[in-house]
Amino acid sequence: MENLTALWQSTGLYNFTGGQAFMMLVGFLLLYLAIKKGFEPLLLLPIGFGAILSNIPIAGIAEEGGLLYYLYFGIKAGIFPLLIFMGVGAMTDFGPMLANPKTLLLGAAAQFGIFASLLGALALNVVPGLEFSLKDAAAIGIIGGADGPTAIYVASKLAPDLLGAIAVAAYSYMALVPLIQPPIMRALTTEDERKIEMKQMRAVSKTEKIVFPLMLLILSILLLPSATPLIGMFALGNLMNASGVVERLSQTAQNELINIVTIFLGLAVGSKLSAEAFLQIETLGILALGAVAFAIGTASGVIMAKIMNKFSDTPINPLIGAAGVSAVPMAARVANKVGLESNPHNFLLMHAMGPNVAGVIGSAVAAGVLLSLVK
Amino acid sequence: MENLTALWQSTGLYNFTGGQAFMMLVGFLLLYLAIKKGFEPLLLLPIGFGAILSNIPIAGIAEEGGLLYYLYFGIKAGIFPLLIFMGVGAMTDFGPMLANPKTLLLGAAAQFGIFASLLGALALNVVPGLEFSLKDAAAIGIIGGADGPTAIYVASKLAPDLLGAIAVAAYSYMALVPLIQPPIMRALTTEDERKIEMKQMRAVSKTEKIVFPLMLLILSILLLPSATPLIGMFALGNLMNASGVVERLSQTAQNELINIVTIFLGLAVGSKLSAEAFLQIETLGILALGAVAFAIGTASGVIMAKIMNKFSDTPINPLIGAAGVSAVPMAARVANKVGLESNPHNFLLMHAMGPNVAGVIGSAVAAGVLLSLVK
Amino acid sequence: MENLTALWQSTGLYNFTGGQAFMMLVGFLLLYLAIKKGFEPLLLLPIGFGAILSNIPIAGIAEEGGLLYYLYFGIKAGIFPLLIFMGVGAMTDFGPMLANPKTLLLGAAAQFGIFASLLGALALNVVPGLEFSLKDAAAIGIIGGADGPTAIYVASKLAPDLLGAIAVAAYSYMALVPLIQPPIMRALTTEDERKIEMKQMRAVSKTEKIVFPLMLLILSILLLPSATPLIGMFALGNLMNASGVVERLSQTAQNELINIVTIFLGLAVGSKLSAEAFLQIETLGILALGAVAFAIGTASGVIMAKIMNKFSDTPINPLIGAAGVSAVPMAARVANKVGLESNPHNFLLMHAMGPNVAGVIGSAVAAGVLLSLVK
Amino acid sequence: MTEQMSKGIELMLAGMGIVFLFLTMLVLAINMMSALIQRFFPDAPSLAGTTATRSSGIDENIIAAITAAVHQHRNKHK
Amino acid sequence: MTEQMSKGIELMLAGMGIVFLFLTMLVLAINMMSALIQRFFPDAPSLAGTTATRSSGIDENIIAAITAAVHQHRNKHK
Amino acid sequence: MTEQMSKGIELMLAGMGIVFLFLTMLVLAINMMSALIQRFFPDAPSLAGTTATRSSGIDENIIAAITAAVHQHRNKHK
Ligand code: NA
Ligand code: NA
Ligand code: NA
Repeated sequence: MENLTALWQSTGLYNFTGGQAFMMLVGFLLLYLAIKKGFEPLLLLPIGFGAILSNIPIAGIAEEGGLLYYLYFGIKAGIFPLLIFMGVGAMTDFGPMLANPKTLLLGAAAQFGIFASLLGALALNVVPGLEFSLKDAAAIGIIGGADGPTAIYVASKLAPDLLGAIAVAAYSYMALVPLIQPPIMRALTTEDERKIEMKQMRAVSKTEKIVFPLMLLILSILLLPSATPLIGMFALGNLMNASGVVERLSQTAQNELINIVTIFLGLAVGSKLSAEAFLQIETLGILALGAVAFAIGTASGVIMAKIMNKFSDTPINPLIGAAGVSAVPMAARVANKVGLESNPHNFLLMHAMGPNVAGVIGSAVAAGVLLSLVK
Repeated sequence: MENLTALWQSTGLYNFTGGQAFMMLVGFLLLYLAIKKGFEPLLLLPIGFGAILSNIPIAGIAEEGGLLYYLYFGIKAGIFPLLIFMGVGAMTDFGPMLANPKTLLLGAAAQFGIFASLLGALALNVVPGLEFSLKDAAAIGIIGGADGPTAIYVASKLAPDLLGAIAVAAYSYMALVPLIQPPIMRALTTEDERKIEMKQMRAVSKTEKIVFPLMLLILSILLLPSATPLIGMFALGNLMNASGVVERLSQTAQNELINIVTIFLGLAVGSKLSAEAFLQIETLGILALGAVAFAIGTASGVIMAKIMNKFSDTPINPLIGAAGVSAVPMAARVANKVGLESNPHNFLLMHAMGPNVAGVIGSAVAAGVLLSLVK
Repeated sequence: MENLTALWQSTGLYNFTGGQAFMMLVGFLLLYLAIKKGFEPLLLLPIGFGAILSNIPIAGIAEEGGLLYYLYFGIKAGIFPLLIFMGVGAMTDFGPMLANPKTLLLGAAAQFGIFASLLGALALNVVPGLEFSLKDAAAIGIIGGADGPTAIYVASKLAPDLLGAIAVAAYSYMALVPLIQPPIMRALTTEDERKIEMKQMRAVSKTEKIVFPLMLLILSILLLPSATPLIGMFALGNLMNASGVVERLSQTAQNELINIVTIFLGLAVGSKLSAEAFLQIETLGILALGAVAFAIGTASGVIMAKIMNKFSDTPINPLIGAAGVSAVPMAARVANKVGLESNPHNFLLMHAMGPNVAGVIGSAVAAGVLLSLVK
Repeated sequence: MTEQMSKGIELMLAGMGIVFLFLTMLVLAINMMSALIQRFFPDAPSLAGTTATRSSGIDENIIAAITAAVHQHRNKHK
Repeated sequence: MTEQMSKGIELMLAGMGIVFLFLTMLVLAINMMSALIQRFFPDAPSLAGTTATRSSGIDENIIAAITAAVHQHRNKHK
Repeated sequence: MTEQMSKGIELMLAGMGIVFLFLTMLVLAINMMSALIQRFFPDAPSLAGTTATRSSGIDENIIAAITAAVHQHRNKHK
């Protein structure tokens, strides 16, 4: 009898709080989006599952001694996002960007979304109940970088309490890129602009591909050391692949290592989706600002491309500017698709890959600025 | 000369204790069983090797600063068994169980072996020199769950000193399932019962396979949060595989990740096979009770299947009840084999897979009960 | 304005010290050697990159809280070199050595390079400004073992400050084996000796290959427990492969696990290439002694082989003695190549593999002696 | 009977009770779920006993081609 | 305007400035590098858009198919 | 000679002594083991120099046959 009471008092039913129940629903929603809607499932499935596990009453899976508590150390120490960045670097081909380097500027322009939403977060402080510090605002802004590991790395340093909401917003909007971007792209361009065909790319030599990551690293060392953890690991992965001399390390970085870390990172991010941290009016603000950041980043990229097209001797289709937000390779595919609508023979994919990977560099640079100036 | 004396005094020969020598023999015996007899080699080979390494005098491989000391942290924190459980979940196909859900009850009945041997351990306290606490008894009972990671997880929480003996007993008896089960199965069934053919299974849709792990998780959250670390990671692995949207994560969980963790877990379990911990009369008790647990679990499963066969509208071959102990997939194969002896056209394998995987769930539930009630 | 000053003061340009700049050049030199010259790229690429990352001003990647700081723990605790040794063990085939066991003595003789350079290091203390302790000298000597993980393991225990220079020297000279060894081999042998053909090897049974790693382990336990972490993990890997019963673990140890650990180990070694530690006159001494160690080891192996050839009833080509330094499989290939120059029909590769893998055992034994006698 | 023993028996009763309760509820839940899914979300069923995913995705023509090649090869070299 | 807001605007200006400065310098550096490499170290160019390495060229499905076929073949002939 | 140097020489003597002792005993042990195994547990010998497992086992003719088949297949389906 005593045992039965003890058992009843140790059930989830007895111990549930409303907040925990709600956060579990959020977890199930993320699983639904990942599985049924195909929203960035590699991250949102583990994140959603982590959200459920960490909100189970009594079990304490995200508390000291629990699995998610230990896994979270990999985020707190910055290890997981940097290892993922290394793997992404190994998977990235800078060929299209090296063939047409001026498209790097599109990857610069699109980072305006980051700083615009940073300002937006500060402006939202006029709403009673909302109180974003400069650190919070910077961490929210980085959603506009449209790059998962960068967002998680910055948020873990500047605003760990907001990490869960920021990561969820970043990956969700990346999955929504095919819905968010096209209307903006169409609104800012004319039919004729969208029809512009770009000239075929030159071949890029292996030597150039080997030297590039080293050059990127050197520039980052000289100008912005605070960005070197991110850019350095990205360059390491890229060099491992481009050099061709450590093929087995490169393959492991791109496959098993990044897979293992992705599972751990996702679960650990999910463990930050606790009721106390997430069920705040701040979360609504973060979700709203994330959408704004993506929209403004897209618009800035397109506008920059229009300007460049004016001054360039070779034609530039403004649609590829939208790929500057990163969200590799989704944003480049969107540019390709919207281009095909206007001109069925116009394949922009390779041309959009340049700004697309430039966007990754751009947001890592922006992250470096935030990490070094926001104290 | 001084050097030579120092060298001699630093040899293993000079420093050996009888206990260490004996435990090394135990380690070599495990290696022999793993390599020559094919007893669960994936675990018993690293465990045996770990036993040898940790009993080397002076080297201190299992002491602070040694490799096995660090690896053991992965067990103490519960990380290794849970990651293995995730991998096992990804490898498990619940199709046969979903096609015939009432076979789940066979997986429930077979857990009686756990609690019977728990009582047995307490009863053994009448033997002078034996003193099992309730925690010890619970950890010993879980051997009857016939599931390695569950046994290690529970033992590491309730009775870390007995971990080595418990893990060795669990894996050894799992390997001995083809010897332990058939006589019990034959004794409890008639020839006619063993000839019973079961009707072909219905097809199970992908949606059912996706929803099931979530339902399992929800039930566990509501009823028994203390089982959610185990059941949750199992469900995560299963969902990763069933959903089909994170194939690369699922493959890594089933292959490289589980392999790496298996090596580490095996070595770390072996490090608990020290002379002080193992060379106790308790160990004999544990080995005896483990055998009892398997036998009683098998019998309970078969008897439950006989009862169900009486009341079911579709025929149930009682042999598949024996598969309810878990020991996946060995126990299901044994059921199939014993069935074929009586009726060469009777393939029970798929029908036995249902209770077999249900046994994994059943022992995780039993583990949750023990973890929440035994303090 | 304030921001701009802050930014300028946070650039690498503003904060660079000469030492950091120099060490980065060392890092780039290592990358050049790895990528363009093919010098042991699997290790020197990550080490070189680690050297660059750890010398970036402000970023603090090798300081507390930085990625390389955390990764270094895997070396400090001895985990990484031992896991690599396990993988190497799984990749090693002892067949040729078992077919002709007396070639083991060549692997013993070549270890003279270790102790000769140890003495050399102590002798160098007469040079003003150089002050090698006995521990330092032992760690330097182990370069002569021509085995990366052994050198890193010993250096991390005896002289962590010299670890960077020692690892770089060890891997560089291993890559230079095709340049260092042939002149010594030719100087110490006559044309007739180099032409000696060795008799074809007997077949080695699977049972012998399974028993050998266990025998090696037992011998090491009895005689030299201090060598058992190294020899034990090596034997474990070898047993996993030779036994054939844990193929999936063996494959993972040889591939994904060793790849992951190699990336981490390389970066962590690179993090010890800081200006303070490396830009010392000691480093020049280490580089000089390393070359001496390789040369003396090669010579000792060849001379031993000449002596054995005198007393053996089957002919022994003295060239295979050079393979006793380890540097698997490079040194065996060099022996084969030099042999082919004198006799185009004389394939020594398999005969040289025996002393080659014996050299790995020999240097692990020497490491055990150093670890147990040098306090 | 010792106090420990009676605690053990209580534990056994509670334990087996929960195990059966849990798995019985799971049976009911599965039956309900399967009925609902088969009525409202029917999809192309995969055969019970085949793994859910891992659809090899290999073009069947390729498989056919290779099977043929291997077959041919084996016949030639028998 | 609050002090925080003006700090934010400063941050935006500095940030976008650095981002453009960085990427512009990268453009210049790439142009320089490409010119130098094409003049002094020309090598067999790989087509832009193909990954540097991994140019196995063989469709991964085909490899899978072959592996499966060979595996099957070997099992049969054991 | 300094005390350190004499310690070093002692170390060298002890070290080379142990290394030779260890490997000599290993030679004896191997000889004994091989004799015992060849007499009492003879098994199908694998050729020295091939790795214990991982024997790719794929007949080169098979590879040739499959390569040809895939080639043919790809040409047909281009
Ligand atoms: Na970006
Ligand atoms: Na069970
Ligand atoms: Na050596």
